[in-house]
Amino acid sequence: MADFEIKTREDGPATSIIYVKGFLDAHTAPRFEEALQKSIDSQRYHILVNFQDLNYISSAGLGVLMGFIEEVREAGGDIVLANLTPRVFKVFDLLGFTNLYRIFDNETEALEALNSK
Amino acid sequence: MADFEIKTREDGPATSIIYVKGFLDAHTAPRFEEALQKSIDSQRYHILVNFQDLNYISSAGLGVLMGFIEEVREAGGDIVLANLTPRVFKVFDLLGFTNLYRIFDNETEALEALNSK
Amino acid sequence: METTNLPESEIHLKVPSETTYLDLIRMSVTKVAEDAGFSPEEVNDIAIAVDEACTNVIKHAYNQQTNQNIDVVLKVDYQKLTIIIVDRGQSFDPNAVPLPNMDQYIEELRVGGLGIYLMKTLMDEVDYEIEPGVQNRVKMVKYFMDDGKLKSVEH
Amino acid sequence: METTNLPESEIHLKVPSETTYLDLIRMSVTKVAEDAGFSPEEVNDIAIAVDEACTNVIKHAYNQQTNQNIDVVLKVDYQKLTIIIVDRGQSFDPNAVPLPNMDQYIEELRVGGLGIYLMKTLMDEVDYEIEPGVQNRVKMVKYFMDDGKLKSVEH
Ligand SMILES: Nc1ncnc2c1ncn2[C@@H]1O[C@H](COP(=O)(O)OP(=O)(O)O)[C@@H](O)[C@H]1O
Ligand SMILES: Nc1ncnc2c1ncn2[C@@H]1O[C@H](COP(=O)(O)OP(=O)(O)O)[C@@H](O)[C@H]1O
Repeated sequence: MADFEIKTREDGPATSIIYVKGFLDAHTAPRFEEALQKSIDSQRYHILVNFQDLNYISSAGLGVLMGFIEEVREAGGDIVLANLTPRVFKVFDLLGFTNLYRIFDNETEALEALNSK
Repeated sequence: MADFEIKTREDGPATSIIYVKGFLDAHTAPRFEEALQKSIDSQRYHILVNFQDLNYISSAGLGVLMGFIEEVREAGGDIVLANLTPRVFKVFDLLGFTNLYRIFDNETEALEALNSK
Repeated sequence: METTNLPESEIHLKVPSETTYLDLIRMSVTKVAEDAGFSPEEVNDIAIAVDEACTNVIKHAYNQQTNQNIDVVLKVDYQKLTIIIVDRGQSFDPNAVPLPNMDQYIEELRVGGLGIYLMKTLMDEVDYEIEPGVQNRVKMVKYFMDDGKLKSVEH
Repeated sequence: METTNLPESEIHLKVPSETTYLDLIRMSVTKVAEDAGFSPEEVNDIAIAVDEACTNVIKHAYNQQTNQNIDVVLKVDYQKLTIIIVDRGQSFDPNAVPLPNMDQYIEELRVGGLGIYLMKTLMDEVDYEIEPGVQNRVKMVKYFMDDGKLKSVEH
């Protein structure tokens, strides 16, 4: 699958920014899961997921987020989302996940919210 | 088929520039044929085909050119080609059609050659 | 090789039961839905629904066995796109699967269980036809004009 | 609905015999060839060859009748991509069709007759198997390593 890329950038000692590009489905979700797991394993519980280049998300991608949110919040962190494309936002909105995840227009706002929490 | 567009621009009394965009195959070839026919019907025998935005060509597209070249040349005109993408050029090259059609890097050179003929 | 003829505008795609083929399936569905005239947003909705249905086949009907296969049939007529997905794996009772209550879902931070909900939310009709030991079939329909009246008559 | 199982990495696509489906066929072939690891140039070569074969089926085997269908089978193994295109239209004798002499072709400004030539030039193997009244089948192969020695042994 050439159509998926994931990159993580560490931002300070407690924060990770995860960039997800392409198509996030049941095939690529394990790689998203891995990236989140890695952040948590290194005690980075402040996680910003930048969906700027994400064209597509299915419930498999949402399942990955749901699988970590409780643990992350219990550890005092959060998973926040930034730069959602309209079609990705629609899926979050449709399911009411906009009440569950804080969604920001850009990285700066998302980081501010994440670190002031 | 959203993936095909054709536009003709008249340049002086005897010349047409035909812009072909997308995928030129047996399905879209009739529209290319129509554009060439229209040019010839209006006595414009100096035809520049600009393939700048052409992603793909099959033998159906080549067949359209071959169907007009004799008539056009007999009428004192020519069909010349400009701005071929590498994958479109490859098909012309493979068949030796680079000896049959004059191919130019840009419209200016092509028009010059076409009108000085 | 199958020898039956297709009625006009019917497309069959058969792929192995592996998630790596989800994008080929989405691409084919996307192309057919685009050509049929659906808006980009509707096309994405349809792609998600088909993806969810095929993901369920791989995960649940075939229990991740990759040597099976999935049939996807796409039919376009004057009023709708019909998509039929067939597997020959384990059957299930779709009526025994409750749709999630999303408020509760979010409150309890549940995981999974959103596929069928998305399919039903994104498509106009979703019908399962289970023949245990033979095949499982889910038929999904999207109308060109999302006309509530027409839909309520049909149900 | 067909009930046979596919061996791993085999994909079937069945579309109506209309040129409007050529781009769906090319898209599917492109995706499979890309995933199999062919270079962008090779992928385009393969797409052209498949397009030419399917165009011939529509034009010649079905004589432009659009209510028939074309089967495209794509198989990937460790050394090659195999593409099989099947129709149930009019048969022909591929050995009776001479390949064009391109120098002469260009000199005489001929029209048409380039499809099979392109298929044979762009693919490593092209084999027709005609069963009159039953089906016509063209099998095309592209190897991952375009190894002249391997090819000359095989022919
Ligand atoms: N095609 C299928 N074959 C067998 N069981 C299925 C199928 N689709 C759904 N199910 C059952 O219905 C449940 C709900 O499916 P779904 O809403 O897609 O969520 P999830 O797949 O995340 O569990 C599944 O957990 C499974 O038990
Ligand atoms: N699938 C086919 N079924 C029947 N006849 C075919 C088929 N493919 C090719 N032919 C015959 O072979 C000839 C050469 O084919 P081709 O090289 O593709 O050029 P063209 O299609 O432009 O004539 C055709 O004109 C036709 O008579």
